[in-house]
Amino acid sequence: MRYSAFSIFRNALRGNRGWAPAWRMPDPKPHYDVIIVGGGGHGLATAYYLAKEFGIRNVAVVEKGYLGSGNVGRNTTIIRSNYLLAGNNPFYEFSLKLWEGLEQDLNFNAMVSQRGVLNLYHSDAQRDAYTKRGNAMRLHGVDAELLDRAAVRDMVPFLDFENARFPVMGGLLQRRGGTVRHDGVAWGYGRGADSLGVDIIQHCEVTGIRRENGRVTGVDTTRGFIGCSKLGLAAAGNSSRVAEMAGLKLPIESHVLQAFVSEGLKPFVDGVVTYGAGHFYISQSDKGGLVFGGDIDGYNSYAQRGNLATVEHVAEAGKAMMPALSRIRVLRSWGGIMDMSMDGSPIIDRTDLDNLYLNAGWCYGGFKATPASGYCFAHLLAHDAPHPTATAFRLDRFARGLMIDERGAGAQPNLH
Amino acid sequence: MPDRATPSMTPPANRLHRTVLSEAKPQESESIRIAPLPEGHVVEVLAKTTGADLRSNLESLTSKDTACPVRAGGPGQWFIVGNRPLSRSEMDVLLKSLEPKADCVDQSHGRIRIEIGGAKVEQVLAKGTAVDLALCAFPVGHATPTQIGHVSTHLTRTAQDNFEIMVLRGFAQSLWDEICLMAREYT
Amino acid sequence: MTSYRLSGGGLIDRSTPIGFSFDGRALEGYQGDTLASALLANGQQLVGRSFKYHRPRGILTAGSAEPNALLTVGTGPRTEPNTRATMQELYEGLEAKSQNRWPSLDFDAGALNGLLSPFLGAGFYYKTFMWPAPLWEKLYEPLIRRAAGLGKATRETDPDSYEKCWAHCDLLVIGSGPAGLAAALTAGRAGARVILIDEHSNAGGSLLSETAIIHGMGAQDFAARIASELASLDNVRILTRTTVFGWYDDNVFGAVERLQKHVSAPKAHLPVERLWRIVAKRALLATGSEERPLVFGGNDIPGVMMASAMRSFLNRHAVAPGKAVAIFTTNTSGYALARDLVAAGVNVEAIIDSRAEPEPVPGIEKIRVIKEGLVTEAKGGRALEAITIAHGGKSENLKADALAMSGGFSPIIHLACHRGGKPVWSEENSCFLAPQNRTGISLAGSVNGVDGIAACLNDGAVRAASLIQSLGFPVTAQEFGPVEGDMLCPPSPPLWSVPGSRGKAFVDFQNDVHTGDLDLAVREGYGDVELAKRYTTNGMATDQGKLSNVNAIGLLAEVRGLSPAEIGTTTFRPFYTPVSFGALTGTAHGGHFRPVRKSPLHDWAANNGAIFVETGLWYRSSWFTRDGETTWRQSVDREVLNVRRNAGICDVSMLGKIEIMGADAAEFLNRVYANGFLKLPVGKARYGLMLREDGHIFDDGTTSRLAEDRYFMTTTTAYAADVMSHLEFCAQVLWPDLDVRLTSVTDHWAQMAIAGPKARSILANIVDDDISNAAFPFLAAREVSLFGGKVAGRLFRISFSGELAFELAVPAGFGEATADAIMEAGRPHGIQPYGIEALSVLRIEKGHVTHNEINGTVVPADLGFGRMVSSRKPDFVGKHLINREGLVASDRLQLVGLIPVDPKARFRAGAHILKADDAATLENDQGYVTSVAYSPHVGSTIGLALVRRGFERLGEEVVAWNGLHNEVTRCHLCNPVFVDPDNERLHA
Amino acid sequence: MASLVSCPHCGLRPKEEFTIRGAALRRPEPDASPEVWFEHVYLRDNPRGEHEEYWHHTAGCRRWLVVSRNTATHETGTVLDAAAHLKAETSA
Ligand SMILES: Cc1cc2nc3c(=O)[nH]c(=O)nc-3n(C[C@H](O)[C@H](O)[C@H](O)COP(=O)(O)OP(=O)(O)OC[C@H]3O[C@@H](n4cnc5c(N)ncnc54)[C@H](O)[C@@H]3O)c2cc1C
Ligand SMILES: NC(=O)c1ccc[n+]([C@@H]2O[C@H](COP(=O)([O-])OP(=O)(O)OC[C@H]3O[C@@H](n4cnc5c(N)ncnc54)[C@H](O)[C@@H]3O)[C@@H](O)[C@H]2O)c1
Ligand SMILES: Cc1cc2nc3c(=O)[nH]c(=O)nc-3n(C[C@H](O)[C@H](O)[C@H](O)COP(=O)(O)O)c2cc1C
Ligand SMILES: [Zn+2]
Repeated sequence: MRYSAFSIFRNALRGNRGWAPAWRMPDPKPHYDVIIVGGGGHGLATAYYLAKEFGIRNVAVVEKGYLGSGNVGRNTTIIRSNYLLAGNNPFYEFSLKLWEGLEQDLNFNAMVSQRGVLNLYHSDAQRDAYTKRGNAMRLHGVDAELLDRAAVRDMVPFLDFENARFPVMGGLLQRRGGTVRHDGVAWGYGRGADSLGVDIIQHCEVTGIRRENGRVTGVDTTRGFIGCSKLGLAAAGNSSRVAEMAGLKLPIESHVLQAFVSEGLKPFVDGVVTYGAGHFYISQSDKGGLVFGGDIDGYNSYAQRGNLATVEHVAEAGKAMMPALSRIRVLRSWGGIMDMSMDGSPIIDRTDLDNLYLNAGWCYGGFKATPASGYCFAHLLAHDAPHPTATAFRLDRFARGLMIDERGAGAQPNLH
Repeated sequence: MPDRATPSMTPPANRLHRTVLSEAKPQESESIRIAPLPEGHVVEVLAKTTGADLRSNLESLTSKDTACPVRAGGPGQWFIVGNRPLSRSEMDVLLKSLEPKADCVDQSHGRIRIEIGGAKVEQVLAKGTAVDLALCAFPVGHATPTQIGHVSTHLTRTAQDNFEIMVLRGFAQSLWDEICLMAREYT
Repeated sequence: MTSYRLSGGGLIDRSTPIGFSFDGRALEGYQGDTLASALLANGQQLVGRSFKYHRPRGILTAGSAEPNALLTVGTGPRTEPNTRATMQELYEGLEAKSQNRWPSLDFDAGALNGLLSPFLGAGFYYKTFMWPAPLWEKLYEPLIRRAAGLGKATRETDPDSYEKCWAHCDLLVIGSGPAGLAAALTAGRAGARVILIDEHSNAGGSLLSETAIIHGMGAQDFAARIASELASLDNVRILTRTTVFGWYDDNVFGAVERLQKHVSAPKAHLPVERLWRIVAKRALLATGSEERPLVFGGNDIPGVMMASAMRSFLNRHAVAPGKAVAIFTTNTSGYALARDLVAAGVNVEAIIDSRAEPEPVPGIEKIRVIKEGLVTEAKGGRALEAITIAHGGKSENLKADALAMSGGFSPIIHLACHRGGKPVWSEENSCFLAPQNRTGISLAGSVNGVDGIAACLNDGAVRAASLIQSLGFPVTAQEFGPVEGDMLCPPSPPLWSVPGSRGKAFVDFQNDVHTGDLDLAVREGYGDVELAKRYTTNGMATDQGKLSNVNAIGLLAEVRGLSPAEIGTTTFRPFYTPVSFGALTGTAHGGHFRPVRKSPLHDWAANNGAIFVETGLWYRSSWFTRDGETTWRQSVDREVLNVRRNAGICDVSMLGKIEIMGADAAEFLNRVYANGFLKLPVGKARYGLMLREDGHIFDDGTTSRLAEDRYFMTTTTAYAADVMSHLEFCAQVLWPDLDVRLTSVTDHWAQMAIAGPKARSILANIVDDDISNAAFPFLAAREVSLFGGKVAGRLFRISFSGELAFELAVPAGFGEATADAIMEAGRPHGIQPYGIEALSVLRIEKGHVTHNEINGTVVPADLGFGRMVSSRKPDFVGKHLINREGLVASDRLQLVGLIPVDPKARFRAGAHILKADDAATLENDQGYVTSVAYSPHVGSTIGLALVRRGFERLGEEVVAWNGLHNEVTRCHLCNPVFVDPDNERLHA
Repeated sequence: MASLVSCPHCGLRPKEEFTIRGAALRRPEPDASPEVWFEHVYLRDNPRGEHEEYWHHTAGCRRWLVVSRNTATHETGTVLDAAAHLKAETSA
């Protein structure tokens, strides 16, 4: 059923009793051409593009929880394409372009709002690093501006310009960056995929991956065995555990990242602002809550919850950047489990099992990647060849010394 | 050839050693006292064999001009502290005397000591450190490294209502300000 | 005062009137009032407008669950939106404003949304605002954003202060009702370290609203008596006005204490809020239970209120809820209220009881009780006027200006769920109980499903006793005497929805979620409790669904034909009630955000006119201004030239300094550095490269051998701490068998570089030893005596600038005196201090790298250090992965110099390198500029760059492309060493 | 855990006094194959459940510890000085 102002009007007059389900609740079929493990943003987007762009519609997405119960439903929703390295930059720009047409494509308002992403810098070294990054963006035709202190002040006058411990010197601005309604993304892709025939099977946990002579035959799940010709893993924070079912050991650690939302407020911050002298980024949701986050807790975890030390660490950076936050109250905190890779960049690749494909290692940056990740993973699943913008995300890059390390932090996941 | 040092270049004795908390003015109220201690001597002792307990040896070497002159650091690690600066020869003697058992490092200029005491001392320090300061958990003479606010320190209980904080010289002023802030409700 | 205030009773001080204002209207209350009770006493039922439909809303509860009465309290920089009137104590001059209405609370244009409500159903915004696409950011979204949100926050800087504090205890008791008081007293008398916490202004919990007689005392007096005994025990700490907001790993609890939120003028020497981190050996949740609203049409009209809240206002604040009160209940809660209303002389029109056979209760004989009755609609606009009652098949209209409702009780189990446990539905208690797995904590009182004051007192005492017994405390069970006049409240079957209800029946009041929204969610596939929450936003408002969640679960269960157990709850998360950034931040903001680290030469530099810059925690001198210099470049150029012509002195105390001792120290260094260190002779320094295990450069610096078994290492300022931890890892974890000990001596030494042709002659004046080139050649490193033996220092003949240079280290306290002496000795030679800007120019001119180049992605070969990496050593950190394909590839970025074709042209760090006539695309990217300086020596801007295949391209013309600044600069790639390539000055 | 760690030398301390390195892996022998070295540096078991980790008591005794921690529940088991842990391992 198509969504529009008119459909809302028509249904309203009928007491809103006419709305059809956004997706079916199908029982698993015995066999699918492609099974995607993980009903998060990436899994659902993959299924959607498989059906829409690559004509593969006999597809199932199996999700252990409810649709969007993973990181897609618990992230701080920042989208941007301000990357330095050639292995990353074109991919994330491709993703941003897909975001820009998403609502019309999905006929679902995911509230893509490009109100800008501003990264503050506080030293010459940081300024130079941002200059380097901004120029890499420009080289690829991506919008980027380097603001000085005065320009930043015009944009966000209530940052600490008076007695900051680390004074703001300026910022790198990407105006096309912004936020997207997290749940809307999961639901929009889910509804889109379902309407193209994809089975979204919720509350169905994959517990094993069956193999015969080097090939995957299907998956054991809490709802029984499901056969498939190709298996795609998009399990984010649980990638290691799922891959292990196929005997794979990944260059990934699972870490918890917390996020927060404040009480609902009238418009306070417009775009996204990130702090350069501590870990903090903030935006305001269309509901009015200030959505913000900071650094990961730092220890391996599958618990989807963090600890108070990190909460305080984040709040400190927040008030240091934006003193007016002081009397604003934090409403809720939660955590998500991320697949932190060894160089901070993702993996979209085949594995040494013929028909097993891997999409993982998104760290805390995979939400913005959702459309392109789905598109490129679908491309790989359909053609057995990487999409042109995703050729660097190889699984063997670590063994070969071809890391994509934006931060230069090395093989220490909790530093990326 | 000491004579080569032209007197004009030689700093006057009283200006040779500049103390870092010289400006800090001691705080005193009926419930709390905070004061910088003299920049005397601090010797870090690192036992050569892990697990060796040199405490007894060390006690004998202290210039007993301060409470609890021997303070435990990490395992096999102690600090010998005193209010009086040691001359080079005194220091050499001290270092030599421990050579067979331990490596010693002169940290006299690298560590600053601050004294904090009074009826409310536990309440004030609890604003900085997570260590349980109750007398039962932290008896007199007990010493431990711990973080106060965002600064690494070394904390010693020198009396029921008196503690000494040892901090890196570079952070001394910052920590002093922080402690004064922590004590504000009592000063 | 108005007739709503009772003439007697209550915990208010009628002799202390307090003036306050609401939407500019001057009103009066009493000491002991909350803002809510004072408003009610003034007959102000209408206090706000709802989020979506802007419906008039009144005060619903008397506690922290309040979803409606959210006011903006305070003015200017002390403005606080969304403040619960029910938790805000009244103070003289308090200014409160209603929210989310325009132009006024009584006439709110937004109320139009009410008419549009059919179009604004759950998730409507996901279905529209998509055409035409550009209008989303330009029109729709701005409108939505302005409509959304509640109060308006200030953007001014907070004038008040905050702090944090740790606390340790044997037993933490959360909640000071009968259960909590009894628990604290039991543990306190037994000598355990106890902390008792309650979010209200006084200890007592529900006892403060009780009329029962305990041990011959009124409940309120009883609470006061126990509280005062507890206060007298010095092993017990009572924290009122304190909310425990979270339960974290290892039994750490977070709590926030509101010290000065109830005063007109906060005292400057006290924080307004204090964040507690409580380490509890054991904890007891005595948090009570929350009364559930009933879901019927118009249940949100001002005048409709929770029964226990009405009882609280009546007994605690002496406020009558209205003149004609009706009570809609599914349990005895309503009867307890009725009894007290009657006793207070308030007219009770009727009790509408959903049950067929409620057991009779004393004291309400005169009241009309409608059994099997339902309120199907509450009528009125800005105030309740009447209700429609359905019973025995007929429907009846009843005039009432106040309606109490009670749908039963939900234990306040939030905290017990914060560590992942899922609540369990109890059919017999018809409520969710705390999860089973809960090590370290236990529950007592009504949160534990226990009913009645006597039972709660006893439960608290018993649970506390067993908890501290497990810690080895001897305890004697406590007796609290008889309780009279307490009305028990056994659980009764829940009434999730009211058959025949007419009009909008609200589930989540604050987010305007009504029964229709939940139906719609199920219909559209969002029936899973977590999806329903997100689609309808039920439970996502500032009250986090304290009143709405369980009702929503019940309704979902009905619609989906499942039991509440099968539906399950959403996830309970911190914060129990919202906590301010200020409290979470404590003192760590503004200039105090992070500590300041100062060099022992800081004051010396200041006295010499240094301009400082933050580098990490340090303050470093950037340059030293001289009279007549108007730009920093003038100062820096002067400093640079002076070093090359005469001599300069620079504070390098911030370098990390590590003393390394032990018989195996040499072997240790040989394994942590990529280059060889075994053969370094005593008295010599050597440059060293430290790698990460993945083969990339980690840090560099010089290490000097002071004695056979003693070394002195310097690291870069930025990586000092990381290198120290890394070395400790190597020593303690990788090679514990090596005899080596390490300690940081960074702060013990003041270190200064003395560089320039005159350096030696100057130093000779203060150093007693012979430092001639013969006696003290390049890379010599020795302890020296200064000032005729007064000071022992360490002298190193190393050079970052490329000049004849020394680094002199003296004990920190002697630093300033030594620097002064050097300045004095150097005056005839023209010595000048120089800062890190000049230092940076000097090192770029010499092609020396820093972390601008060592950026975590380079291997030694990229910087021309390939030969330094030992091929003979069997092992060192970084050896084993350094030969991977990608790290030895011929097209890697390599370090080169960069010089503009036109000497007057400039370029910046961060510019990218392109082939002279390539198009500006990412594919054509050849690398980037890492460091840039104006070189007075060369007479132009120069730079260092990492360029693809750089080594073989020296001389090639390229462009430095800087699209950000619209600068395209033609340059030549060149040898990165711009001065003295043969190192003659170095060895002079 | 992840709120408090019980340092064998210093007692119960808050997370912020520590630096976390991650999986407590044994460094391969110098002559181990490149594959072994690659696996050591880059691949992780990343278990959901019991996990041994290196924690450094940075703001305390500055010893490296081996913390046994459950990554699903955050419960901490034994905390040993890395040296002691090594002995325990080699003797076992
Ligand atoms: C707090 C937080 C903030 C973040 N902020 C941002 C941000 O601002 N910008 C940004 O770009 N990125 C951000 N991220 C990262 C981003 O959310 C993730 O990288 C991205 O969502 C991961 O892709 P996904 O949506 O497919 O993951 P998920 O939504 O986690 O999907 C994976 C799904 O797989 C399911 N699954 C796992 N195991 C199994 C199994 N055995 N069987 C069946 N199903 C299984 C899970 O239940 C889950 O639903 C953030 C992450 C977190 C945690
Ligand atoms: N009116 C009824 O019919 C009814 C229903 C249920 C219970 N009760 C009665 O209520 C009483 C319950 O006694 P009790 O001691 O179990 O609970 P209580 O309600 O008397 O006390 C609980 C206290 O804990 C506080 N609190 C809750 N969470 C907190 C937090 N996170 N931080 C700080 N404070 C917090 C509450 O504000 C309250 O003051 C009994 O007398 C019981 O019979 C009555
Ligand atoms: C962008 C964003 C905005 C959110 N806004 C709110 C909010 O306004 N109110 C609320 O209660 N929770 C809000 N949440 C948090 C969710 O309630 C929930 O905690 C989060 O999705 C994680 O799920 P979980 O807590 O069920 O594990 C928000 C989450 C995100 C990602
Ligand atoms: Zn320790």
